[in-house]
Amino acid sequence: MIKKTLSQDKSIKEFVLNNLVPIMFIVICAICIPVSGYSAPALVQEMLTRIARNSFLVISLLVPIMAGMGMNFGMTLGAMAGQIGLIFITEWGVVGIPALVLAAIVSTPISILLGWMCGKILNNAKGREMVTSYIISFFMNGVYQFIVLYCMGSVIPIKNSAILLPRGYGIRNSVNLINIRRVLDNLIPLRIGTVNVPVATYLVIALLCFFIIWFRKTKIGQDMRAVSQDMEVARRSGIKVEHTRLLSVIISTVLAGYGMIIYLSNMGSMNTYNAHSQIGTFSIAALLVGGASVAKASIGNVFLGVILFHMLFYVSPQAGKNLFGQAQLGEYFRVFVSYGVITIALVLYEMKKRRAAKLGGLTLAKAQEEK
Amino acid sequence: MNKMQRFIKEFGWPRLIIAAFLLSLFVIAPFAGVNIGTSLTDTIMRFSMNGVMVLAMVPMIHSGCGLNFGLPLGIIAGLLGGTLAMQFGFTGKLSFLMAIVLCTPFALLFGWAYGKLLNRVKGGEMMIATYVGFASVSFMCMMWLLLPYSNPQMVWGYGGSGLRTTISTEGYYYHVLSDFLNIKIGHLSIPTGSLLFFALLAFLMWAFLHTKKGTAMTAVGSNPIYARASGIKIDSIRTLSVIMSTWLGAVGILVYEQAFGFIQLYNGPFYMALPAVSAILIGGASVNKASITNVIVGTFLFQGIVTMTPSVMNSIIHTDMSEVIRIIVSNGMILYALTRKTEETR
Amino acid sequence: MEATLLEMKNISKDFFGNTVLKDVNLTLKKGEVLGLVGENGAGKSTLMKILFGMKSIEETGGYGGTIEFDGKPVAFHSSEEALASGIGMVHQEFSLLPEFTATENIVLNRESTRYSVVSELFGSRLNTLDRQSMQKKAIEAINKLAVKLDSEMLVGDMPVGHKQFTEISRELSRDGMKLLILDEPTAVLTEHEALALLSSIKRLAASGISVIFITHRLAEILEVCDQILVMRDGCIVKQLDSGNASVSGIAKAMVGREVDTSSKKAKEVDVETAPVEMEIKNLWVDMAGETVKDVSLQVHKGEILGIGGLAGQGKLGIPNGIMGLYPAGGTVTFRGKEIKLNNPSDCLASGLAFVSEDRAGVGLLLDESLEWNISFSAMQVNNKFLKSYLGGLVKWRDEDAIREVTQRYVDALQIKCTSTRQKARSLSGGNQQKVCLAKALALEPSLLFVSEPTRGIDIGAKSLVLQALRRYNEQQGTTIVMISSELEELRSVCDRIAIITDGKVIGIRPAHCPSEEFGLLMVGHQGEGK
Amino acid sequence: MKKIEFSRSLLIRIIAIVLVIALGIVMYFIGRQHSILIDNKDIVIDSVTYPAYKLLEVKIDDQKAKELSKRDRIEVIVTAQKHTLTVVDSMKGTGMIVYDLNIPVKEDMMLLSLPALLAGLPIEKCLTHYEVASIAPPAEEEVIVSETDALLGDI
Repeated sequence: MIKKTLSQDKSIKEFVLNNLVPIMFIVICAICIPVSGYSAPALVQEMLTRIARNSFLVISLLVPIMAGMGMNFGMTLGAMAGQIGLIFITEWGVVGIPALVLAAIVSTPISILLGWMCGKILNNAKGREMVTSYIISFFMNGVYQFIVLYCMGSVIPIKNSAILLPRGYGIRNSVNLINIRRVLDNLIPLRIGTVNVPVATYLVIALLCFFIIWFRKTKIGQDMRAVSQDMEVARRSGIKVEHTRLLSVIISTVLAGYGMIIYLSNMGSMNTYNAHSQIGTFSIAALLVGGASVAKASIGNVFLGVILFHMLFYVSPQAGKNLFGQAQLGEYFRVFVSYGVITIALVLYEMKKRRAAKLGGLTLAKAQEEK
Repeated sequence: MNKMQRFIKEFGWPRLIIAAFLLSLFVIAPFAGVNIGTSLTDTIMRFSMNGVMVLAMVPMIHSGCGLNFGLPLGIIAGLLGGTLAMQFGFTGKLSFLMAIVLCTPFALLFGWAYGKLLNRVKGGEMMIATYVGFASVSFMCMMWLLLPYSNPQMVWGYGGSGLRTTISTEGYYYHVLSDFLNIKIGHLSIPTGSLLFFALLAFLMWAFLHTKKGTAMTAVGSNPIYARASGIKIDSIRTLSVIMSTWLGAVGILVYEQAFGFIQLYNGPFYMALPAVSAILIGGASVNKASITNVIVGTFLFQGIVTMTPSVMNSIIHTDMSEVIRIIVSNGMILYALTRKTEETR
Repeated sequence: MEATLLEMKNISKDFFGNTVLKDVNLTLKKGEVLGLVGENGAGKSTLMKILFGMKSIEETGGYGGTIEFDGKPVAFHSSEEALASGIGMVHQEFSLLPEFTATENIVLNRESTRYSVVSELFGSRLNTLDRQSMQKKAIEAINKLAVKLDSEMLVGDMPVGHKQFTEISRELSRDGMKLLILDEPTAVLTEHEALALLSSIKRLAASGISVIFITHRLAEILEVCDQILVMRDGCIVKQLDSGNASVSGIAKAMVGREVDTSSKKAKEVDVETAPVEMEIKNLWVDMAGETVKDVSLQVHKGEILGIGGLAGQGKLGIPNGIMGLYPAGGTVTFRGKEIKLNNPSDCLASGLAFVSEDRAGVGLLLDESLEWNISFSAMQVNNKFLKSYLGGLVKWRDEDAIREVTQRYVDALQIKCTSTRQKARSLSGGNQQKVCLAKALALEPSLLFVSEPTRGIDIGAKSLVLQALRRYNEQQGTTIVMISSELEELRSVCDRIAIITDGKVIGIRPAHCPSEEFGLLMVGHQGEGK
Repeated sequence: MKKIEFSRSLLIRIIAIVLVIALGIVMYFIGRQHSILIDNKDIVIDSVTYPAYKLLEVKIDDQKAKELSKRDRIEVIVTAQKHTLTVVDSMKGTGMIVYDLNIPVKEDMMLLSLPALLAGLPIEKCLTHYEVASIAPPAEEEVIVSETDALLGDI
């Protein structure tokens, strides 16, 4: 009997340890929601919108994790490609669903190119993919600025004065995306009580989930899982390790590009020079909040993460205002939480790796004791 | 010829290109109507502002903790020291001294905790350092709003609580080092005090690396297993290096502020690590090797580019692309260092 | 009479002038089991690498001789080619993915797939896996081996034996497998599992698959093999039928050669009665591939104790564990004082020193100068080569003293270098080894562990290093514990030799005992002594 | 055999890429937005004056019908190129007149003159390119690229 409770204690402790981040978040949310004073329908509406807006981006992170490359901080590259696609459709004056499709088509080759580059570089930095992809995103940000701020309008033909800077080249700080604003969300209108449900967006996300599930079952999905466990063994069995890793980054980048288009079409306007740089951090934070680790992530993690993370994101400014009289405080708090979560998740991951390495000695010592 | 190739290989193409780029800027400058004297003054001024923060990279590189992307943590300690010195009403030169004194306990504490953390995540230091930096800056964003500062020069005019985003150091430690023994020759103005202060810290660092502990630190970075086999307690050496780096980061930001004239709080410190990291890499350091020379050369090259490109570019093509060039050069350099095959062994 | 499956004729191989195989001939019939035995470095694995078409052979200049397989002359340029023609090899280290099931591991990269339309566009890797057919394939292979193995179990959760079976099943699941090479498959197995494996091997042979079986467990060889080849120094020294072979005969053939020990002077003191310098009790060390399970040993003052044994048996783990480089437990007493394990600085401070077998990893600061390499440990441990200022507050590196001591060792050990400031990386292997030795000697230790001092260095450097060891032992009275895979080297230098098998001391003999006695110990036959 | 397979997959890939590009072009055509300015003003074409009508009711596709008095101009935004225009002369009560409008895909904004159209002129003459006279240049906008500002704000 005693033994049983002991093992139960242990399993509870293990459960808590393995799900530390989500549990922390549930606790914080549970405190913040009543303090913020939002009504239930308002919360539900906001959550439905935010899940629709962000899930696609977060799901795009899953493929490189499957291939053992950790969090793809380089998803920013895909976001840049998506933004370039949106700049072009705005320039061409295309609207509605066709505009979304066209933006996706335009973004695809750019994403593939950027993803290929990123993957090539990451293959040269095995073991520190994350910090490298993080720096790549900064580096490419410079290139993006160069293209969008100096080449567009001068080298690349852009004429629409609504998006062009008055000086004649370069795109404005903020591009109004009225032409595609919420077109996907409102494609199939559904209203339950006071809550609007963006059905079409959810259908697209469901499609992507099916794609991911199907992808796991393909040969290449299996290869990625093999590569993630042991590159050498995979190589010996004839799997093209580098190529597989490269593909995972490319797929992730392309999906991130589409995700960015969906995200921005929901937002209705685009912050040309800053929108992409925040997206990587927040998507990764959301995924980690959902209980994913650097080595393992599932679709369940995505949705749990998006719900918890955005719940906090939404309520914290109001909670800060009600609690301290400063909404600003809540804004800083959610930034802190995003970074804190990533830090904790990274630390836990590294510590777990080290703990596994220590196991061998323990079993040997035990063998001696038993003698 | 062979010698030449080897030199290039050792020096690295990116570094060579950057140096050539800067050199060409200096050559073009007079034709573009840019005053060399002012540019040089600017470069030297920025060098003296940033040198200490670049120096802060050295101990952690030496002990094998990699590039200190967590420099913002040190900067926070410095900001705490700087603001507290003003809050307590120290003025003039004394305020600078007191800022250093007051930031020290914070730097030691933060550095110690940060070092302990990094010891538990060996191999993944750089990514975690980045996020420790970010998390601490965003945490302090809340603290700046909440902490009970009351000096009217620092708090928001209305409401009377919460620190301003930028605080003038006028009347406190504004230019205490820069104006000390300042030499003026025509357009050229040399902030001797700042340079001397940097030289002092650089000398202390150089000297430390020649002591028993310093030797041990270098060995830990060069081959941790060798060091362990020689009886070195790797973890404590690493912690020491992190504390040193954090303290230098704290002092570095104070030096920066006294020359700049303002304290930047809130989001200010977020990305301050990146210029320092790329500066030391441009100077010839790698992920686990760095010297004082790397610091000096790197800071000079980096700050030279940052000051020269806007003025020269602007006068030639009437477009200020300096920001883009800075981003590409500095991050490109870090990327190059991270992907070099020779450093993949560890 | 069964048909001949494999014939290797006059196989020779040298690594840049260093001959490792000369004129090796080998014939194998269909359904026959060939046992291949020999000391480490006898050339077994090189021979198998040639047969299996490993890249490392071609990269080092190919081989001489001809191979005929299944009636056709072959020369494999890659292991894929060898696999395609029906040769499978199970390596000593597992090549398995822990988070995959047995099935997934067995059919790794040979998964059955179902056609999917997208594959027309993006290539066949987008076909979905056909799990049922994969499992069928895997179970078929497992059944060939006739062992109990859950095809849906994660490999990470399996006992070692099952991992080994998975590995073998993988080879068997290939189409047209004709020859299976097993490199020490039983080394990691329990007795029970090993028995199961042996009977599987017999069954495989009966079904017409030939097997080449490499092992150190001679009893197994006798049990299962039709033909036994003993290799030594790159030659086949003995070819036996299992009917007329005996364990002692094979063991003798393995270690065989007698060395001239006349050059070795007899010690003035009798080391066996000398006081005990170090006492090791129940030591375990967690060092991958060299696990020490339970070692108890006494080292006498002034002796040179050799520790030998085959690779992977744990001899290297002993010094690495004592010196705190790998997690260890048990008790070690040095001069009556217990030494803290897992604490290198305590060991060094007590007067121990260690020359590691891993020069690049542990022994050297490759990117620093010779001066640093040689002086560093002594500086840190004994506070040598330091100048004190401010009442000991500042301990400054004394570059002059460092240069001087480096120069002294450069001269004493004849280290070939351009200057004492040369980087250790640019030295040759032999000179690097001398630097490692100099580093340990600069500590002026009372007891010195030397691990594989002659590995990978040329003959000239070898004898210099060994001479130096003896000299320091005789002149300074330094007790030395030398670990080496080369028995003859141990016999030429040491006073006593302990043989480690399976992580334990199996026997200690004086160095002048005949070599077959050591050979028997190495293969796990304790014999009459002890 | 192998070679044939290779070219088969290559062919499929090329076809796929062509299809995607074609899809993009189709999307461009059907998603292209145009503004049509509908005029009810006196207009002179080829030195013939067509007087404005007193009150007209116009409707494009299924959009809401609008009334134009004399000298009125309305803007209608449409996507894609083919549209039907229905005009009713409210004063005369002549009933509906239906026109097919075909807007060139490149045009952002076109001007349609109803008097000319109702007078029976071919549609090409009535539907003309229109450029918005550039208004006073907007104040120079400073581009602020700040890595840190991105951290705040909503996502």
